[in-house]
Amino acid sequence: MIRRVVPVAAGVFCLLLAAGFFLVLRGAVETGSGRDGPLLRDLFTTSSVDETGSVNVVTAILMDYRAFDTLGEATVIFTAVAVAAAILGKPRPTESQRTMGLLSRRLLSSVLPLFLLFPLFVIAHGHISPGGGFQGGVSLAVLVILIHVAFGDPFGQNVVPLRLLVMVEYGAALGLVAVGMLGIVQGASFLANLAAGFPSGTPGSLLSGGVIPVLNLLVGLKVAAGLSSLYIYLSGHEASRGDR
Amino acid sequence: MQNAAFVAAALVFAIGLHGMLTRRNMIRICISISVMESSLVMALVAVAYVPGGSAPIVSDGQTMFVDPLPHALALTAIVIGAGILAIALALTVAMYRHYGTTDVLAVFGKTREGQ
Amino acid sequence: MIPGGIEAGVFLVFAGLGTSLVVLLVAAGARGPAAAGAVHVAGGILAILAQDLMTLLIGWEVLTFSAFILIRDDGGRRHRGVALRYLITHVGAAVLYFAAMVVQVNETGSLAVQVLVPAAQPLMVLAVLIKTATIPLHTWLVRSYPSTDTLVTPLLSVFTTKVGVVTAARLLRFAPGGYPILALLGGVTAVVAVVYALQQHNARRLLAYHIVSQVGYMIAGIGLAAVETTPDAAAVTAGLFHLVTHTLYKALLLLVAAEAVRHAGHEDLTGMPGLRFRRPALLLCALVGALAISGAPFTSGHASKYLLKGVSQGSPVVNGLLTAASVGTGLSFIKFIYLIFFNRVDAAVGAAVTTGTTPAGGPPSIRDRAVILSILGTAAVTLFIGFFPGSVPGVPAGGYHALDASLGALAPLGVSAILWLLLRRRLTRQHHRPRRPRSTPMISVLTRLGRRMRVPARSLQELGPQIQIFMILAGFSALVLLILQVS
Amino acid sequence: MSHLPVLVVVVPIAGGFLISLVDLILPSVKKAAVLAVALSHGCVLVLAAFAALSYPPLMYVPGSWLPPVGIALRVDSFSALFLILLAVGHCGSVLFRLGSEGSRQWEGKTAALTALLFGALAGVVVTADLFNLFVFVELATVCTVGLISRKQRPDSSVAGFVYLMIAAVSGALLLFAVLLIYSATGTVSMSLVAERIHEVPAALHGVILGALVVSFGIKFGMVPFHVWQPRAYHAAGTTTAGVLSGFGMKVYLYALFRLLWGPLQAPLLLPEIFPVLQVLAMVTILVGHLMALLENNLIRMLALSSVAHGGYILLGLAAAGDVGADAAVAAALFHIAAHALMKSSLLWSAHHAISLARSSRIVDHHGVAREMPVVMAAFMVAALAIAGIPPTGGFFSKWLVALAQGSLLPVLVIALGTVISMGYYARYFVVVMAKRPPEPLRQVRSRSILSTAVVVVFAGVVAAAGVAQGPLQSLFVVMAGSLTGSGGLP
Repeated sequence: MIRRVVPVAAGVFCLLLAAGFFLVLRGAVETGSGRDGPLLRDLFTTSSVDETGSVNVVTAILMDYRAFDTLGEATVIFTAVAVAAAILGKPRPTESQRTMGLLSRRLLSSVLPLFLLFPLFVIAHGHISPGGGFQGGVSLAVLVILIHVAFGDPFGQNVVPLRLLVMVEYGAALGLVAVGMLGIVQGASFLANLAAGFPSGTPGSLLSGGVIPVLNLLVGLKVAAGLSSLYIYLSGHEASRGDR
Repeated sequence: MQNAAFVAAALVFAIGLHGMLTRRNMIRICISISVMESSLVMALVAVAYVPGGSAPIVSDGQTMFVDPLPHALALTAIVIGAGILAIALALTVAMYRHYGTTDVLAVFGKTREGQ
Repeated sequence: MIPGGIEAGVFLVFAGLGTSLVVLLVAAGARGPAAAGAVHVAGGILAILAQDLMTLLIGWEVLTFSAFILIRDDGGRRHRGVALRYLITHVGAAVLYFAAMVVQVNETGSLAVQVLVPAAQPLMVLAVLIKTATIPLHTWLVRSYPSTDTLVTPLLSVFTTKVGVVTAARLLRFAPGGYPILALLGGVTAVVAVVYALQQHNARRLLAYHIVSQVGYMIAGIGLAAVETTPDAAAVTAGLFHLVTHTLYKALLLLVAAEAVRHAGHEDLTGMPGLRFRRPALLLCALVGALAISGAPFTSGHASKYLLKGVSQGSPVVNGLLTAASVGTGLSFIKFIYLIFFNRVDAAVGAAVTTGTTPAGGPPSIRDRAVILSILGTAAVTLFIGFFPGSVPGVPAGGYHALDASLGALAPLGVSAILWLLLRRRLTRQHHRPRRPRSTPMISVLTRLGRRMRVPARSLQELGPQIQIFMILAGFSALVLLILQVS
Repeated sequence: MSHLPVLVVVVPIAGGFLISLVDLILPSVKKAAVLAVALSHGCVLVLAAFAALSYPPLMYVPGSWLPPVGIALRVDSFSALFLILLAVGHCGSVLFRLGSEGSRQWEGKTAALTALLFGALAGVVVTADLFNLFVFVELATVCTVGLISRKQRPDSSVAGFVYLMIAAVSGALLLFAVLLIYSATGTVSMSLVAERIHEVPAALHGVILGALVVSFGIKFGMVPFHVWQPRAYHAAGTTTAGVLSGFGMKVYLYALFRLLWGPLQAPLLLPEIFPVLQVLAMVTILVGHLMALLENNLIRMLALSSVAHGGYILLGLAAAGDVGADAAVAAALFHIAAHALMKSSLLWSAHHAISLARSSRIVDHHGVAREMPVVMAAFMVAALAIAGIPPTGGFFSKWLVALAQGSLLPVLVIALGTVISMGYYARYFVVVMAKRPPEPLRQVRSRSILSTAVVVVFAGVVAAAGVAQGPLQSLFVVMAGSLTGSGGLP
């Protein structure tokens, strides 16, 4: 009896909350649209190219206007990996050579270089086209995960050792902070871009936007390394008690 | 258009919350947490919507853009959600190793005895 | 800094008696209790010297915690419970004081020691009633004082309740609607505690009930200060003078009891070996103490009770209650003296109830000498105040030794003597298992409630995370609805 | 010097990265690295706090972008107190861990997570941007989960999972509130929101307020959202629990203060919320104390006492509902500072007792005080202070909170709370001061002077704070003024 009633009651409760969610949100948006005065989105879209050198306004916000948020979220990923490592212990690859079929492996090995190309493109063009460090980094992590899934954990660990991933992650994280400090060294403020005198280049070209491409690259590397090591921690078995 | 997106966000929120409240499998709870957070991301994106606006990548001839800030916030929120999801899954794996089950109530019962 | 008037007398008693009792502890070789006792004395002195409410509260707390250590020091399991209850009771009193202080400061903006504003009075009355062990809040006293070392009890008896009385004298004028409720409570306490005391066979528990009773006298006196027919100063002086005299003779009696217990090796009065004239000096001092507490003429107790009677002329109920209490007190102390000094105990029973320390024998030790010396000194001071009440600062001179006053004091004692002759057998019957006083109702209710709540409280925690999330969301919805309602 | 507001965040975060790196490549110098990070963070925090005290407020814009488009950081004398507390907490916890734990404990991620946690908490304190606040709160959540479940024990995983689920709800509510604020006002900068919030209809304002109160209520353990706390603290162990309860909880309370007075303008626009908060605070005090009284596990008891003390601070906040009620905010600040020191001192001295008795159950602590009198004396001083016995600092903070109340009922609740807390602390005293332990205690491991000194100094400072309460109170009033006086952010 109770087992039947509880989900239904919870469902009704959730739907009520959702209705409230909808009403409140619509009320908030109506309030906002009724408000006159300069809109923040116009501020961004009209001046971001001149101010940051990035054509992609979202990237401009992420990597320049609100780069401090990005540092925070990069730290969240870093911390998540550290916490997963602390909870799960040192991973050990499974003994069993579970791999995909031969055909898939052959196909993958010829397509993999292309797979590598795509994330790098996304990262490098983060400031001029849709995409950026996070998106590219996640794709890059998928690549590593794919290697593990297709060729088995031991092989994957050989190609991309965990230690390397971790080093890349730590290095990229420190690099982020270092780029931020560069702004201070240049006499502007933390994570300053053009204000610190970095060259803006021609907006729309690959080498433009001051430190934005650098930040994109660092964030991409960090996210890629972080997510793929997360996969390894989650998939690997714990070194059994006897080993300790 | 915007209202439809809000309704969708609200429904996804209800689904995630319902899963969080009623599921006993920890992996499903993790998924529910993730679904619930996606509903907020959907709402963020819907808030950014401007009728007739295009993606906020400045190029010639474009003057109407959707609001870029919520997009940036949504990206950040997604990454944070991913971090939290990763930890939740790691904890699930750890508990599965200890108890051999992913039933959250069973795990709770066992820790009560252990205390 | 040093207070004037009768409070100077209180200060002298606190400082003098407290110090000598600590010295006694040192002489007896009880180092740990002596240290805690010194802190205890310091707390009492701090309280009497306090010029603002905050310092007075600090004095209260110092007394509470040092007393906690003194009571707990024995370390037995039962004593731990007693000490714990003592502590909780007194912290309870202190927080009522705290609440009253908050109200007072909110209304007047000043921390000075003065009569509290009416809104703060009820809180402070409750605090003082706990502190002064007024019936039915007296159980902490009768449970804790008899359970300590015999030489620690006199020290404890000097301060805690008396500081409560001093606080009442300074801060309280509580007579809602013209009824002297505080005075009535004091009078009732004086009588009821005496009735309880008559049923006791444990030496120190009997004396503990008499502390409750005598403090009832003081509260009665101070409570009368709120009545319009009585001059404030006279009533407060009477109450505090009784404090001075009582503190001295109660310490004396407790020390006598300590000696008796040392001789008998146990505390059951009905099993005391009957010292008779083997210790004539002790007998004399005990008589001084017993006469003083009964209010016989030419003793200090008579002088203070005379003043109390004077101020209670206006309210016959209080006067009658105090007189009835005097009868009971006299009866009780005839029993006390009789059982310690003149009882012919059945040897077998005496041996059966003998436990604990070995009876005294051999040459007197430093401890014994020190105890004798303190007894003699306290008795001397009691006698001195009895003959020259006017020598205590702030006490009006004259009239104490007049014939009618003496006869008025002797009348209740005569009734006591008659009652003694009638009731002697019942009062001195041997009891092997005296009933222990029950716990304070408040605390037993709390503990019972706690045991009942433990299971649901824990199961709520262990029900699983989802219940908690549901509670959070339900709480959120409720909060939002509430805000929408009120706005 | 002008970069201090950002350095208080960047130094520990970079420090956390560095500690992880050092752990990987050069484990032998890890202790030195941890100590260096903690001390440098402490220095930066204290410098920032003093800079804010002398010429308030200190503004900083990372990337040189002013608030409509960028993120602003802001340190005023109100946040200065919290910066100092974080400095004390970071240095204190690292020194304590250095002294109390063997070298085995220095493997693993605890040190890095602690540094990152303090970075995140500092970020919550300095930020003047709502979304940035969300990011740092989530970072703090992730670090907290790591610290709770790092021990790889089953019950710590369970506690971590529970905390994570509840924190996910809390984070969702916070993000929801930020989303609503952004849609309604078109900005996430606190100062601009404060200017535009009056255009928002009262109902929407109420929802935002409710979401924020519940979100942070979960984090600092407001009843009935506190249920995760005892389990989490018990799993986290005393050292981490001291950090979380002593310093983490305070930062969430700070955020609530900041949001109510800053962007939400609650005292002006929605003063009806304060009586509601007052009731919640009273319930929190009573439930926290009563549950602590029923508890027979030392860490859980102290955790529930933290819940109750969150209630005292909330009571101060609720009393400050009138515009310009600086005295009430100052009282809450006094209690925040005092409780941070008292509770960390209690939990850290409990660490010694627990490692001696090999159990955190109270009944197993028979005779512990006779084995380590100094630590237990510190425990007792801190317990007297936390119960509110004069003349300690804990008493004066409660006294000021009580004075700020407009009615008698909260005062009586405060008073009753003191009795109950004295009850459970006295029960513990009685057990530890007992003569004979029923079973042999563990062979006493050499306790370093360092960890004892941390505990003793904290307890001593709280005890001495009662003597210096006059100047301290005026300092806190100045700090409170910078929160309420200007009506929030400039």
